[in-house]
Amino acid sequence: MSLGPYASFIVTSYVLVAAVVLLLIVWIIADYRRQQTRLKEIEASGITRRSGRSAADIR
Amino acid sequence: MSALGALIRRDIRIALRVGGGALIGVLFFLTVTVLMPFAVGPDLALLSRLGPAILWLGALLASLLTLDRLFTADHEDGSLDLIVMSRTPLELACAAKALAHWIAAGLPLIIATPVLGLLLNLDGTATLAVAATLLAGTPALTFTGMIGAALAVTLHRGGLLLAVLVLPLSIPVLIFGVAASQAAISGPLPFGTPFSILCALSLASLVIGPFAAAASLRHGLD
Amino acid sequence: MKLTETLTDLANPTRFLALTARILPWLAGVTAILLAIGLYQSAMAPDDYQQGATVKIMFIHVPNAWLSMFVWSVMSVAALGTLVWRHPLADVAAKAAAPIGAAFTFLALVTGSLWGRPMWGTYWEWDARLTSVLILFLMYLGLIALWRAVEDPSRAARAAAVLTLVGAINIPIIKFSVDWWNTLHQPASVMRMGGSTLDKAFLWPLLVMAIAFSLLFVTLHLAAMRNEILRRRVRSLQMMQASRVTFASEAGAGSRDGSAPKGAA
Amino acid sequence: MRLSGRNLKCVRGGREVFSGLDLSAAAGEALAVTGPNGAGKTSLLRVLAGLLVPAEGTVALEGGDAELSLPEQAHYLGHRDALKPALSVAENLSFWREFLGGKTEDAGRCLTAVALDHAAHLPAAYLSAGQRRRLSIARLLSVRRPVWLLDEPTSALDAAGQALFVGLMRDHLASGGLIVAATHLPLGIDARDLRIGGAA
Repeated sequence: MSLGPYASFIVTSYVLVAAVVLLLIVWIIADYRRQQTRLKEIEASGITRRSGRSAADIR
Repeated sequence: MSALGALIRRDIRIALRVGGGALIGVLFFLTVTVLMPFAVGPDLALLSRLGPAILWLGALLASLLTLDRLFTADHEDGSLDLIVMSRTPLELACAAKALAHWIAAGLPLIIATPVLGLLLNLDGTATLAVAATLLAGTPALTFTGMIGAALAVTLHRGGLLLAVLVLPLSIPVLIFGVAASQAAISGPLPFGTPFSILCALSLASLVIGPFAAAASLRHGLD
Repeated sequence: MKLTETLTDLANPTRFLALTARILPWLAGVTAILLAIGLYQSAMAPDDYQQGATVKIMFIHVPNAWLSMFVWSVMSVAALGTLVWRHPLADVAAKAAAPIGAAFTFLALVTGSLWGRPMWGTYWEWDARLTSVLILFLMYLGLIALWRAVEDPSRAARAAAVLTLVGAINIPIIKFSVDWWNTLHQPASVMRMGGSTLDKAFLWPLLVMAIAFSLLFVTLHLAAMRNEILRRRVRSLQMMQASRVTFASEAGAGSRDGSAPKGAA
Repeated sequence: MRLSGRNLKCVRGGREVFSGLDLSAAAGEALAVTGPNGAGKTSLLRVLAGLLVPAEGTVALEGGDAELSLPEQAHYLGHRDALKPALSVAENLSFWREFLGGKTEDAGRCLTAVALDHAAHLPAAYLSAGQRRRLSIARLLSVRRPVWLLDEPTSALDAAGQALFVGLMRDHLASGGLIVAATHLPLGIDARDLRIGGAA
């Protein structure tokens, strides 16, 4: 597979797309972890949901 | 010193939190710049000639409009009373607030400049020149704009009045900012002359701004 | 009481969370496989006789451009859900979609300008299509700014929903005006992206990539919605925590007096 | 230490609020400024805090720190709470603690004293009016200042909060502090009455 004279443009665009998508994924996972730890902290301080179930429980 | 550090940290933190306006300034800058080609046409040669002027006008308006709440927010919730009463000289507190505002709202404008330069067909040197002049010139805009923001507290009015008061004061900065960028792109003047005048304007406003703002705040409280 | 209302509202999202937890791994897996197939096919695709190898940028540019519009329509449906049916998940969906949509729109812009560079000689040309995408990008950023400007999510949701719908109506008008503005200034088209007839050799990889990216969006969107629901749960629990502090202090105020820091330090 | 005001006259918006007002308070003493609405209670406190310039007369603090002016040795608790809703309770308090400077108390203990320690990490936006007032009171505790200028300090507080605040004021007076409070409710501590605008 030869990419011709404009190989750098093609590679750059693919790399950029990969980078931005990875960034999105990392951001979403980090956000998820942050919310989970916050919920656990609140629960540890004795506040529970009315249903009596764990706030961090998502199942 | 730690008092000023605390003030700067607090203001930056508020600007970056939910409800803070740090990034709205950049968005405004972006939008104004993108609007220009629709008015003058998509001719790239023309755009690259007008580029520095468009970017400077956009940055000027963006940094002015975000200044609106610099003191009003603190006045409304009573923080300003305590700042005036404190052992920190009011002039230094004003300077700290302006510095925090510049870091949160002025620096992002400079970071966005290369992207906008691309849209306006500016080449590398031209973009660099505009970014350098903005880096030297936006502190002057913030520190002179601060005077207007302090007057807005006194007069219980903000928004457009602030713009009308401050825009004439920022004309010198605009002249030398655009002149320096043009000099770097096409000449015939050397870049250094207008650029050093721009730096001098910034330094002067660093001194005048806090004193004028503090004076108008002291008299404006009731 | 307002608090109980908030908590009953969570009942429905709770079922959503359970469902999400079950299907997210599968969705992620299918997305990864489809992306791998799509990438392989685009690598193997032949060069275009006019554009040469740069045609490969099309395989990622077009899916992103498609998503930039698709995400806005998803948000418009969600906005209707917020305004008309007041569905509790609707504003969660709208809020979670905005940053993802902005990211895809950004990618459409960047890949478009990288694709255009060999043709135009500059990274940016005020080409009608790219300009419309740029305006769409600005609208996404404005929407995100709106969400960030208001602390109470249910209040922000109404405003954002109205803005989204106005945007949806305005996008065709903007598109039309930009086309008109562009032809007024540049009678001869600079380039025609993709061309009208697409070779089958390009069609298949493009289709697979488009489906893979759409699935990627669905996966990310569901995960982001889950985050948003948890964020709101944190918020309502924190408010509960704040109000409980007062009750606790009423019971213990008498004893707390003694524990105050003695003035003489 | 003695806070004194002599022949004070205050004019606001072209209207004379009060004139010929004398006041004095010694260390360990509380002064309750009372009077009908519009009599100038808030204006008097703002004159003492240096936020308003009196049209006539002088304000002086004898026996305090000679290097510092009266406002720099005073806490002002106004109608507005000087809190930022975007910051957490602890961030709000520690900002004022660092910014006001001087002798400081541990921020955590001050929050405990006003029964807000459980809310330390919550955004201030979630607090009720009474809780916001408690947080402002924590500011008075976090930095040592001899003079407290309080404007309707108990207005938003519930019974428990008022009892708590009375205890804190007693502690402050016992440690040689001085309080000037504008109020239309009984303060709950032994205070000398200063009635202004009483003729109306």
